[in-house]
Amino acid sequence: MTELIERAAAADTPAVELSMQQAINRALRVLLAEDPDVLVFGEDVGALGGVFRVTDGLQEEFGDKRVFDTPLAESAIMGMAVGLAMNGWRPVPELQFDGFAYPAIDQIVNQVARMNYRTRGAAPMPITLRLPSFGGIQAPEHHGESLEALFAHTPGLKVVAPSDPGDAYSLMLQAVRSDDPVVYMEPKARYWDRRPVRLREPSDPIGTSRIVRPGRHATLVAWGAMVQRCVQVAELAAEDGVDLEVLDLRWLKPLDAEGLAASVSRTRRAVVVHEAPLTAGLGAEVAALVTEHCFRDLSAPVQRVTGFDVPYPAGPLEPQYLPTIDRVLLAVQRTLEY
Amino acid sequence: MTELIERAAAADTPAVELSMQQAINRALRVLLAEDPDVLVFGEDVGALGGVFRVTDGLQEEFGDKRVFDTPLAESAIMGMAVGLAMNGWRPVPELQFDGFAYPAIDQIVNQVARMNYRTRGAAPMPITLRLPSFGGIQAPEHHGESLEALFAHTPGLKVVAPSDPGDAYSLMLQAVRSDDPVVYMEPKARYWDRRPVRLREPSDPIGTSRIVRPGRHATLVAWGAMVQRCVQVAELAAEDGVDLEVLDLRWLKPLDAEGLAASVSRTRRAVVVHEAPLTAGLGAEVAALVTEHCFRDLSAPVQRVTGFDVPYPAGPLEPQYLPTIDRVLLAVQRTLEY
Amino acid sequence: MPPHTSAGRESITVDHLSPDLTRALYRHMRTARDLDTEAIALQRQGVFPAYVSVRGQEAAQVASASAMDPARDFVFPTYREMAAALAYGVEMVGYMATHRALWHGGLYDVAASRFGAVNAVVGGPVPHAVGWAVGERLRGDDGVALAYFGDGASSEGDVHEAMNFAGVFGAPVVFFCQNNQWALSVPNERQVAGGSVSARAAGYGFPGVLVDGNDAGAVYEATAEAVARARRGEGPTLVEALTYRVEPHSTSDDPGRYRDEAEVRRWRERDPLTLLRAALLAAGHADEAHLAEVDARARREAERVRDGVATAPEPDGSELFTHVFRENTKELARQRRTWQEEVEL
Amino acid sequence: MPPHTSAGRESITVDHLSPDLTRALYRHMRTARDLDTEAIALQRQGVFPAYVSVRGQEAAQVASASAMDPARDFVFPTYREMAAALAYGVEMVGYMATHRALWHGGLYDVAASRFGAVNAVVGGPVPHAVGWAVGERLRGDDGVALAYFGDGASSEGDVHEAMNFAGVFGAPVVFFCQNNQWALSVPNERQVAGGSVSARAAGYGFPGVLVDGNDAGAVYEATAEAVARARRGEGPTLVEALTYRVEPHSTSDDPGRYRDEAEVRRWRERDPLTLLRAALLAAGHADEAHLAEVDARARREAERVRDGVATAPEPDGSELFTHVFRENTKELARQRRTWQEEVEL
Ligand SMILES: Cc1ncc(C[n+]2csc(CCOP(=O)(O)OP(=O)(O)O)c2C)c(N)n1
Ligand SMILES: Cc1ncc(C[n+]2csc(CCOP(=O)(O)OP(=O)(O)O)c2C)c(N)n1
Ligand SMILES: [Mg+2]
Ligand SMILES: [Mg+2]
Repeated sequence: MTELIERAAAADTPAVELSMQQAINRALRVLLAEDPDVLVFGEDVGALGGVFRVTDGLQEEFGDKRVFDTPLAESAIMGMAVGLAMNGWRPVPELQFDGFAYPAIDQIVNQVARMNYRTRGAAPMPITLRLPSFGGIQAPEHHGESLEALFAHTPGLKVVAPSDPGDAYSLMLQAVRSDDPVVYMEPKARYWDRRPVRLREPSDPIGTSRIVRPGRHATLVAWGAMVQRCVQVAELAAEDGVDLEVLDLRWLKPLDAEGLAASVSRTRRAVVVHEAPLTAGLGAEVAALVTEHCFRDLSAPVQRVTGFDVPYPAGPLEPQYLPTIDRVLLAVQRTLEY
Repeated sequence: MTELIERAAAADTPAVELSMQQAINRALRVLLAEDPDVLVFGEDVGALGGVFRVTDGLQEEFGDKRVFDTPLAESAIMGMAVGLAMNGWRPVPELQFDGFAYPAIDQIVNQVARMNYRTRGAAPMPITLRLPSFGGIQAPEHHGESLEALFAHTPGLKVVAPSDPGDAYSLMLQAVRSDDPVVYMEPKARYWDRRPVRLREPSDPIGTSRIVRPGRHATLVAWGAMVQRCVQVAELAAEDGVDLEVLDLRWLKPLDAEGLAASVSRTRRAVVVHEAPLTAGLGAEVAALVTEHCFRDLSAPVQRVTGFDVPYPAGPLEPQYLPTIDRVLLAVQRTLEY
Repeated sequence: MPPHTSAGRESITVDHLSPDLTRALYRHMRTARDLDTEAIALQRQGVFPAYVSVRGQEAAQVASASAMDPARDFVFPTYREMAAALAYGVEMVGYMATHRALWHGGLYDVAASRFGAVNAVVGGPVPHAVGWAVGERLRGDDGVALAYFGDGASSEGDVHEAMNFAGVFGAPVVFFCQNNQWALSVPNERQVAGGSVSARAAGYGFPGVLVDGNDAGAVYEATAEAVARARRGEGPTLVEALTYRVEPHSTSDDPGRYRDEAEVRRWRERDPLTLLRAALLAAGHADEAHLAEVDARARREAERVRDGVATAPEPDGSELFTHVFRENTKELARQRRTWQEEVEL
Repeated sequence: MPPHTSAGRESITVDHLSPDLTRALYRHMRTARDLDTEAIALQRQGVFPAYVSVRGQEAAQVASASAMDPARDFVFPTYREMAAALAYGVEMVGYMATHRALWHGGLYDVAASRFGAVNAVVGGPVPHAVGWAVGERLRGDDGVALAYFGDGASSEGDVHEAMNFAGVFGAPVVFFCQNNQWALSVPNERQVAGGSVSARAAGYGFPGVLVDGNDAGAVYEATAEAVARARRGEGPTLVEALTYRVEPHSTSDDPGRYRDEAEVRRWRERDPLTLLRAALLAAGHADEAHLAEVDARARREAERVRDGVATAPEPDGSELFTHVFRENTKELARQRRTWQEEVEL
């Protein structure tokens, strides 16, 4: 409650129509303006403004010392971020697509995530890795991957995935201002969807989930583009008198165990939905966590609706791979009838 | 039952005293001898015989065309394996330590794991990646990591981690003979422990777990070096009249859902133990899977006893990080008293 | 030295090549050009979600691929080797299927074509070529691998590791860099330290050759020499073909944001196809009548491929599960049933 | 050109350097040698689980680190830079703590020392140096970064990517390769295609210098020049110091399996410390009495560090949780409580 009041009191702008791509751009503008140590760099983020135009106009406004292109080498981009951080900067590198984070995994896991630990706090890594993520845009291979389980499993990283423009804005401010490394996963499929938003300063602490739709009969847990899908499911279910709660996890590390537990101990049923393959996906962690916290309250095992254990497929197969509304509805039915 | 009979009938050697390092060496010898397409390569696997001597003597016996050193570059080692496989070879590359698999993750995830898929079966990848894994030997940084969650989450890979010399032998034969890519995670902490073993041809299909100690009150699920620890726990608990079953998962992908379910639906309680950090570790998958299959049978939520969500620490802190006998016992107590 | 600007040589020669070969080069380049035009049209019509043009790079691709032997060699492409695929004899409806997003790697038979799957990881396939080549030598066979990559790709660690491996193992591999001067929005000056990809070869102890990528005859000669060297067991060569990406990076790109159209126009005028056509006529390898016939044939072939790919059936959803493993797992079989019950419906 | 075999020059000169500097070089090298000997003993006594010796590489390390300014520059080491750390002024008990496995990165203050944490990923820290150097230029400051790496590390993709970045950004960085001719069991011939690490620099458009790594004066001069160049804003330099790893790779290694002891013996005889001592005397920069005093002081310092590290307290288990994040999480606080209740007991 106090949380809600505080939120409302936060210094807000009036509502504007923005896509998530624009909202993140606005956040980066604020960050570059407020802190001269913030640097934005990566492949094609300068003159082009990024392949998704998220950094559009930033180089023009802040100059090519603050916003610059790098050569095409993901590992060096993240390695450079480490060195810049050690020299007092606050790097906001972009890796162009999820699937091209793999060449940089060594730097991310072995260096970024543990440099503060290795140096006992002498070399903090206030790095925000912007990573256009997840599928749903019928893109080429390696352009539709979901790496959250890997990042969440890596000690020293924080991981966030916004689901709408307004939240994307606040979470970006929070991520970049944080003195810990944050992987900020941008759901590509939501980049272009415009909606009226108020640009707010962050108010919830890092690691807080949010209920985007309250409900009584079961909790749908999701992040990124799947939140919207779950809202659609909830609207459809409502027509049949089934009242679903939709919880937007947002922070994938740290996970909001309390928020999850609070919701599920009320609804007694949970369905977790994600795009990544099933096995060892983050859905398993959510299911394990919920079960540990709500074992006696649960009326059914947590259902997982996820991508299949197959490489992310091309165009026409994409809708067959991603969790469909039908699959989520069937899972809801399974949990209700359990 | 038939399985047990078949096993017994398999062509066995008489029992010999062998360490796991020796048992794997024997398996590689058999494989190199039986199939001229098998190639063993990696950093220091030739004259040196690998830093753990697992490839000891192989270059001498099979020549430096079958067993050879590469320059120091993990990504190229795995990339080379892809090209060799496309040219009809059966590569058995080694990456020297778990933590140095990260530089090769792009080749492993984006190439090895999906080349058969990408080419619709025209370019199979019968690659076995040998990866000395897990902690427990007070080694330098990056020499004690547990990457199984990442590998198990990657579509197209199979993943196995033996727990004793005899099994290591059979599983290596099975992994290398398989036409799919297999990550073979060798528990370093168990390399040197000698015990009488019979070297057997593989008999259980890929993806089969095994009960290393039957019991009634709860199932301990583990792999690699943690299996031995769980057996110790079971022996201690037996003194207090608590009868624990120990299930060696072995195959971490595909997971033996049926074996897990069969055990836990009997014991009604499960504790999963691993070295990797807790969050999004493979323990979450085991917990989720067991809960999905045994929801009505479970008397308590699956307990997870794991490494903490911190970078793998140096020497004196190692025993404080790894699951201790006490921690596992406490988890057993929690589940029994739930 | 090839011209780093379009102000370079205005004409090329093919006098050193056989009439048959040069006519074949022309035919493939012409077909590739037409197919490229068709592909851009298909993208505009919404049949392809996106397309990466090879326009202006036909000489670099066709001439290099023509120097390889599809009966014993192996080619490792990136995502922009349509003209190379065509010249190498890849089944082109299957090749173009990747652009319709029917299957990421394309629908041609990689093993039969001896032409790797379309690979979207910049730099990623280069070590594969080295592995393949090392494997060839181990077996005592004389095939050669050729890896295509771009100027942008030269920045990736994998390309360095691959070259170093190739040098150490003396692998029969040709590293073929199409330097089209742009990696998406980043020009050579901000991509390639030192300014030359081919100069890197010296550091690995093997030859690096810079060639005019818009001169089909020169590209053929340089590649053929590199292939012959490799086949003789003398190890790798790095060939850098200097050319220019006259089209946007892909149909999703907006190059107006980052480069000068005047430069593009100048390079469009130095068209490799026009240059080759003139050289053919000058060498007396063909006359206008022959070329007109080739042009017509190319047109028909491009239309055949276009129609083929536009009407190719979409893969069945069950294909999601078919090629994940050679030896399927229970878990994946279970997921396939889920798909059947919940998605296929 | 430095000798690729130990059969090279029998003496070196320090006539071009100041007496103060050469005496300091000698003192650090002598101390490093003694500390190295102590460290091997500590490993044998079981105090260190393992140790990587710097013996024979003292000139390469001490002379290069001495060319850097600890007040404004920054050094990025690997796991084998004990002598460099010592010369650069790092607190050595904290440095040696990494070898007792008290804390992976060492227990010295990385920020205050301007000397990066011990880093076990071969090649991994090299791009950090470039990032640091780019950051220095962006701020308009004149510090220089130096990255140490080995001949084996030169094969890693990260080293290539870092050099290319450095060239493109004109970063003030010195790439310092200690080519000790072995990467664990693999010799240069099977590691470095082309046979020369420094030759790679030309491909990135900046100077590469090969220097006798056992000649302290030559190493100092080459590094100082590279540092000065970088400080003047003229960009990176790659310095390759040719030396030899006379000890096993680490105390866990068994070099009898892969190399000839005779070669090792020859290199042991070309000892950088002996060479420098003779050069100091020849130049008249010191006399025997002075050197005897330095030797005694070095001995005492090595013993002090040895005793310090041998008796340093083990970190408390709670430190597991202390530095994971700057802003701690509830989950980690909960895990810390679990640790307290279940492990600390
Ligand atoms: C590893 C990786 N990083 C980033 C990308 C995104 N990307 C696709 S093409 C491209 C530019 C490639 O430039 P170049 O190698 O010169 O090839 P060209 O497109 O000019 O043919 C980029 C950055 C990718 N596909 N793979
Ligand atoms: C990325 C990576 N791969 C493998 C290793 C294991 N390893 C440690 S040292 C070493 C050899 C390094 O050789 P070099 O770079 O020449 O340095 P030197 O040990 O000779 O100082 C290897 C293979 C590692 N530490 N990091
Ligand atoms: Mg290019
Ligand atoms: Mg070395």
